[in-house]
Amino acid sequence: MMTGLILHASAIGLLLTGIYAIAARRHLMRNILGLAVLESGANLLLVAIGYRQGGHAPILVAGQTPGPMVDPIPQALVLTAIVIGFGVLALALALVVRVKENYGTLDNREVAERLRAESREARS
Amino acid sequence: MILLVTLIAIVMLAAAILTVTLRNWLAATAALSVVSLALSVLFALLRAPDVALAEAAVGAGLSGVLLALTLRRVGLWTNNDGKPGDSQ
Amino acid sequence: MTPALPAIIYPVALPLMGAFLLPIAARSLPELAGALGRVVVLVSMAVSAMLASSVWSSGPAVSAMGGFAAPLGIVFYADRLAMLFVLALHAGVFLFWPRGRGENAGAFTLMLTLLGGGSGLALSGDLFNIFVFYEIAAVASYGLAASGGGRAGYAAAIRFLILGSLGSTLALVGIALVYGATGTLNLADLARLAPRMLNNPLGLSAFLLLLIGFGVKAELTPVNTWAPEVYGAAPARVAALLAGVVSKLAIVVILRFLVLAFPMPAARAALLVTGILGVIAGELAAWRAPNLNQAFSYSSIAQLGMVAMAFSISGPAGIAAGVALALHHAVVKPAFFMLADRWRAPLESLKGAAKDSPLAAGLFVLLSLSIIGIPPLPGFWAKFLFLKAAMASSWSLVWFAAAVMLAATVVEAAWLLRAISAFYASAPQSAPRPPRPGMEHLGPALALGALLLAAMIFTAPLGASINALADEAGGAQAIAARVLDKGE
Amino acid sequence: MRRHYPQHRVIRPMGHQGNHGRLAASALFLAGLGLLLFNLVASIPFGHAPLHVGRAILERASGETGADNIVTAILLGYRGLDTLGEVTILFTAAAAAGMVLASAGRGQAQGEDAGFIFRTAAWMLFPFLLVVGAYIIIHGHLTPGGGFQGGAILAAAFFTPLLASPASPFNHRVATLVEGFAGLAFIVIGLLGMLGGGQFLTQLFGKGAPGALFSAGSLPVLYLAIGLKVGSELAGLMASVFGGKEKA
Repeated sequence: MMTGLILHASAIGLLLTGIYAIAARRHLMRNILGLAVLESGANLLLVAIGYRQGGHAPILVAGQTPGPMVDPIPQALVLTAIVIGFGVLALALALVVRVKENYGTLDNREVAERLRAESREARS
Repeated sequence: MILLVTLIAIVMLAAAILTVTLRNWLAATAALSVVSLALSVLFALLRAPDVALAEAAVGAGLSGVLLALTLRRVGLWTNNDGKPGDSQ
Repeated sequence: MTPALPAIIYPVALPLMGAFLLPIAARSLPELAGALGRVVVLVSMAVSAMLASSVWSSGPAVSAMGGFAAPLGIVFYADRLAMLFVLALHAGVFLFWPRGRGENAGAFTLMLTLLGGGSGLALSGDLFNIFVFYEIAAVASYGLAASGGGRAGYAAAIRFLILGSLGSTLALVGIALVYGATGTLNLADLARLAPRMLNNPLGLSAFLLLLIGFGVKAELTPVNTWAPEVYGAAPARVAALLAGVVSKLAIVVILRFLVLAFPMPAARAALLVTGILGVIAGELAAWRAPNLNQAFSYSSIAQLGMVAMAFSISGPAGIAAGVALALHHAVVKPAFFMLADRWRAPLESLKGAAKDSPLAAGLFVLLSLSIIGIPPLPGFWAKFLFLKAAMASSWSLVWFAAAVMLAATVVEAAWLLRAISAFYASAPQSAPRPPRPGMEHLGPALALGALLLAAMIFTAPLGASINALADEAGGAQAIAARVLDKGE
Repeated sequence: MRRHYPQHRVIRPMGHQGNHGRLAASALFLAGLGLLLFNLVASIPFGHAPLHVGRAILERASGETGADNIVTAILLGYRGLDTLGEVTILFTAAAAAGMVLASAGRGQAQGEDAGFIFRTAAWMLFPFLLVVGAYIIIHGHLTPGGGFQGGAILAAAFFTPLLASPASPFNHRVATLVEGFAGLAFIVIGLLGMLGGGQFLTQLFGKGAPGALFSAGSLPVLYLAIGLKVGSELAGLMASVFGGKEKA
């Protein structure tokens, strides 16, 4: 019971830390780190939801009668989510490299302001 | 189990807060890897060995390397004093 | 019992196969890469059309992936609603295929994955699987936003990516909550369990989290700040595709969630409120926008808000109105984006544009009349359906929404007329001539204009078809029975 | 050429003087959100997994798929389409990152060599990582691990030498070929399942003896395709962000 409380609280702690880093911090790199923390929180929450008191890992071992096992579905979902997260992270970093090259800054708000200024300029 | 979980959770949350606050980018990235490693231990404790393995390999390993390489490429590798124009 | 139709995987499988092969082909035959991609889209479109006609004639079809029956495995559920938007996506991808050859192979690949992911989004009947397909479409959109090569594209793309990933991760938390409460991810299964297990604060929070997540692509307030930036920075074709079709897919998915998994008034109210906010914020921002491209970006937010308002009305009438609004917008807005691509200058410098490019200006007038809702044009019927559904509802908030829509129509008409009067004004002698939309812009826009006129002629059968579609999509328990109760 | 941006016209909701107010407001907001979320999550009891669909899968997975690792049975069997979607996301991200970085200025900052010892170690690590990665992939249906984890290690195997001596070329052409055909193989195996009246991703071949290496029908083949695809994609992604030189 206590364990569950701690795990749920840590998952939510990770989620909130991530949201803070994305919403309140201005540096793009910080936003991306926050995204990674946020994803960790979601993953932990999912795995914790699938846990079962006294359950075994969902792998059959030859010659043993299987005991009660934890729910395998959240684990499969989290595996998928981890890989998705890495793909998004890699694309984000590639874009960061180009933004830095082109704007010389990685300050999210400054980039947004210059973007807005550029879209106002007449283009033909 | 409860002691172990508590200990790891504290380490993980502390590392997460460091990730979003540390001014040294390399240290912040390292802190993120610590989050992933702690998470991977928690996954193992929650009877999810597959997930633990993936989190360790992808979250702590590859993501960390990729982040570090990007920091080097955008010139934040050693920037730990935070120029005024480049707010963190 | 529902026929099993394994072939409904093709609209997903064919584009993805094409996407995997395209980079290889582009390395050895760079000049053929674009054509190859278009062929893949056409083949997939032909197959989808065949599937759609089978769905239209013999009812919805189901395919359980891997042969694992419904709640255990992932099911694809193809009804008229899903097939309609699959076809619309194919048409959009074909029409707005990026220009260029081998050097643009990256964009071609992304278009194909967007097509595969979007089709899966419309067809999938599994919560997490929908999330995966949504991420495919999202990642492809981030890439396409940057595909113009300009620096603004990179900046818009990274900001889009951060907002989008924040949303998706929150949606994942919502999925986790749903799974924790019910133990299933299958939407049909949820349709049976929801009245008992999700009709509580937990269910509402899960819906709100999903709404934030999927609302990013559906341009719902408050997670639509990316739209003007991306539509301003991305190539016009990408803006047309994202605003025209991809956003509609996202809102159709939200409709599916609402109908199947969250049949509670509070969830409807949440969608209605975001819709109202979107309409107000979008039209006001469009009125003040610095140029046409930005105005259309904001008005696209308003139009999707209208669709959200319509979908929040319970019963088939609301669904029919929403689908009509969505289809109309999917035809009109991409055409607007194509026309406005060259007309990004402030309105004063566009004076006399009608003289230089009469065809484009005329088309602009036609599209404007339809989006304002002048009677014989399809836009009128879409808005009329919405008003009818709203008046039939006993929910006073919907009446307010209807009033908001009428007010928004006035604002929209005002700024559109401002643009039109600039086009037809006589230019001062000294002024440089305004730029003209080229054939690469006019072509797709004319095709869409023709489609709009065709829809005007076939209003009656189209309306009957949409009504049948809405009846089918609104019956949650009937859908559950089709997916789950197989006469094995 | 310097551009001037209309700084004064930008509306900042709270300027520097309002920093503390914003901090307090966001702290309050986060605390409220946290409390709300916590209440919600607490209504999902810990240690009692819902096990509605999960129980059915736990009971039937081994018999229906032949895999001992039930997570693998889900990833490649029950939810095989998710896995296809996931490798597609990785593929899409790699394609987009490659496109974004296609003309980026390469090879300025990353020229320095890591030195002899690291270089030698990296090359010695290569066969070791290769074997470990391959082992994890082909035993994915029996033990923890599989295509993704093994693929990540394969990627590391190809990437470590690049890290040690950035001048060494990375063969993007081979990576493209491998990832393309591995993805194609996954879909083709899925479509082959439709031949005998089955549906997409219906398993091929016999299920074999439980616990044997050659068991679980087409699942190991799918995992091999995923391992190769993930490996080549990750390596390609890292190489393009890192700026490994293109080898013609």
